[in-house]
Amino acid sequence: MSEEIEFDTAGITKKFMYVNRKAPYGTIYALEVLEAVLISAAFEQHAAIVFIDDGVYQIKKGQDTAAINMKNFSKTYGIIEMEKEDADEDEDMDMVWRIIVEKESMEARGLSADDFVVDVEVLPSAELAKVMAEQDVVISG
Amino acid sequence: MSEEIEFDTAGITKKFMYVNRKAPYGTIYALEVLEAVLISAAFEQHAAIVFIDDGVYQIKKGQDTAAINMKNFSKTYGIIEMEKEDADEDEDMDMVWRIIVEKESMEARGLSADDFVVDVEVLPSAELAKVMAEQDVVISG
Amino acid sequence: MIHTINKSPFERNSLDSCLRLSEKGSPILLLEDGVYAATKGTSVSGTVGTATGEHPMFVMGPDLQARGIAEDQVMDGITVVDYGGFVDLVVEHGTVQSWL
Amino acid sequence: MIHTINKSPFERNSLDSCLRLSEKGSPILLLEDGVYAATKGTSVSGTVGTATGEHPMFVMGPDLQARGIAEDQVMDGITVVDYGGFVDLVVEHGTVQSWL
Amino acid sequence: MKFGILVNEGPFTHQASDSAYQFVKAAIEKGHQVMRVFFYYDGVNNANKLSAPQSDDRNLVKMWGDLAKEHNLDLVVCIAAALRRGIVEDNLAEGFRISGLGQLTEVGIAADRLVVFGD
Amino acid sequence: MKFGILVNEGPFTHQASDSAYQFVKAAIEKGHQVMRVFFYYDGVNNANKLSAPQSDDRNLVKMWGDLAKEHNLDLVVCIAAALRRGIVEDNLAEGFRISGLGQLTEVGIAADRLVVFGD
Repeated sequence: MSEEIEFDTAGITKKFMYVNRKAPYGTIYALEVLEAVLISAAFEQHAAIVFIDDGVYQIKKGQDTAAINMKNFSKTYGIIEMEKEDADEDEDMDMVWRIIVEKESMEARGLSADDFVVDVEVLPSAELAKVMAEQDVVISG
Repeated sequence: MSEEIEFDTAGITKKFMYVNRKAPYGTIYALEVLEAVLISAAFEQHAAIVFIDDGVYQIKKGQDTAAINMKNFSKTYGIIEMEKEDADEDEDMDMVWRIIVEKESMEARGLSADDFVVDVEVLPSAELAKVMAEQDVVISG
Repeated sequence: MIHTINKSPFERNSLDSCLRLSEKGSPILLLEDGVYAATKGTSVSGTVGTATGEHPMFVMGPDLQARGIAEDQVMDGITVVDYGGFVDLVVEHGTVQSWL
Repeated sequence: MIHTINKSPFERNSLDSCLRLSEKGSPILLLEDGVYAATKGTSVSGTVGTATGEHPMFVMGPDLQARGIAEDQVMDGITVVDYGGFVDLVVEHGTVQSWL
Repeated sequence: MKFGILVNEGPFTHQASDSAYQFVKAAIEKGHQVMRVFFYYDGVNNANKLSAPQSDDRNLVKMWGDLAKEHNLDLVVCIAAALRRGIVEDNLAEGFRISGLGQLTEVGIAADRLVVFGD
Repeated sequence: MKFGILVNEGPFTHQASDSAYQFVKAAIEKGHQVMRVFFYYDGVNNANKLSAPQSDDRNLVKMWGDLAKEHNLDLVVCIAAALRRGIVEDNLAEGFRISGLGQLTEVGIAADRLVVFGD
């Protein structure tokens, strides 16, 4: 293997947004974005995990993948919720996490905030656009 | 390598339809469907090569891929046209090839039959639906 | 001929193209991300409701379950099948057109 | 922030989502299959024409050429750039949001 | 009834390979014959024996190989698509063989139904 | 300016890798620094050294490796995504290295811009 390279990121805090626009299971993007979010927690950055379009289906309650023989990763979003709570509670940590659902996407699919496995902020597109515009890094899957 | 297996297909003639619904270059589907069509010629089957939705862009004139460093395969559709002519002219061969563009897809993209690198039949969706319903095998890329 | 749709109707044009290019009476099976089209109360329910009047419509149960869609959330006129039912449909209805 | 769209507006919902979720005045770059949105006289020309009034819009020239779209077929209000121009846009406009 | 199957996408990335696998299993259980499963486009990645998914995930490469062994299935990987994507004899999983694209047309002719799974 | 690049799709199947390559080349030509190219999802297939496209087609695996050599680029393949897809040291192309997903967050923090190419 080639030599490992690391950058000095000490003291830098940026706003990361993870944009989820794809349904789970049909493709792997939802799962692998989630893995990226979880790994990023160690870096203590700000993170907004956003569900837009079919991405809102990723956090729908009641998923049961036994019959398609795939891994049900919907419960793992609970870890994001815990990371968010840790960040909210720890005053020494400069780290804010948000879990956001776009209202228009949710409503077009006949869903409400009660349908999700995690607590979310539901924002109309105009407000979400403002949050998006403030980000330093946007990662899309 | 495992043992080669071949099926006896002598004397069987079927209607194959190749459905192209994707634009060229953004993804590889257009190119690999084309390769499948060309290989199939040796089997002397009926073939309808159909362009629907963004598939109509595959045969647009004037493609020049030099600046994106990819292979311009649009000229290869000319080989399909030659296969079609061979099939039409050879009375001993039970093989009919058709090249069909859906009218609605073409018009939605502001295109006309003059924009294509090959001669095509332009069929409205209702007529194309009838042709589709008569097929024995449909291969989509 | 039987048509299959494995794409979300919100993300792609597969459902619209299938409905435009399938003959009335030919069955349509929704699977994978295509099953979202079968749910009640969405922005495409009108389109799908009309389609159920013109086509026998089916949806893959295992894909619904995976995505957390209960059977009582499936629109009227759409029959839930499993993989064996998918095989039976293909046997019965002949050529398969997959709207990928 | 600059937005990029690499999907055909006829096949996917990326253009619509980008227009719904981008602030007025933020630039949009069309590339890969996204460049079809920039062509004159299509069923999405109305949407794109409105967008050119609200966003500085750009399209990748190499992707247009590959797909056989001449520059005179590009809608008014959309500027053709090359890869170097893409880099310059990213340098100038900050964070990139790719509508994949 | 005799089935041919076309798989257009790789394992994990799209559900196509999963759905094809479940369909093939169900068809066999119902007493049908699956003459050939043809792997084209990114589908050739289903034959990469180096694939090592996490232990709590399904291993589609192995599942296809096991199914082939149990039911004497013909799993064919398209050589042209495979070369592009770096699938060769060296990393070809057990139960698969590499052959030409003509084998797709052939099974389309020979089978009663060809069912396509893809993106 | 310092760039980070994320490539989400494999070579040939989607144009994402081509576009990323052209972007990186143009950025370097303009005097910018590309700190790291991170290959995630099917992007890990860009590092499969067994890939052998037709002679009249571009060879993206080799092109990335050559570019890395010429400009001392850091090409990182995500280990989790790579294991799933059968990309390991044995078939890893020259110029690439396998590392953890944290290297994506890291370049996001360290670079002035992260540009994502995918499907």
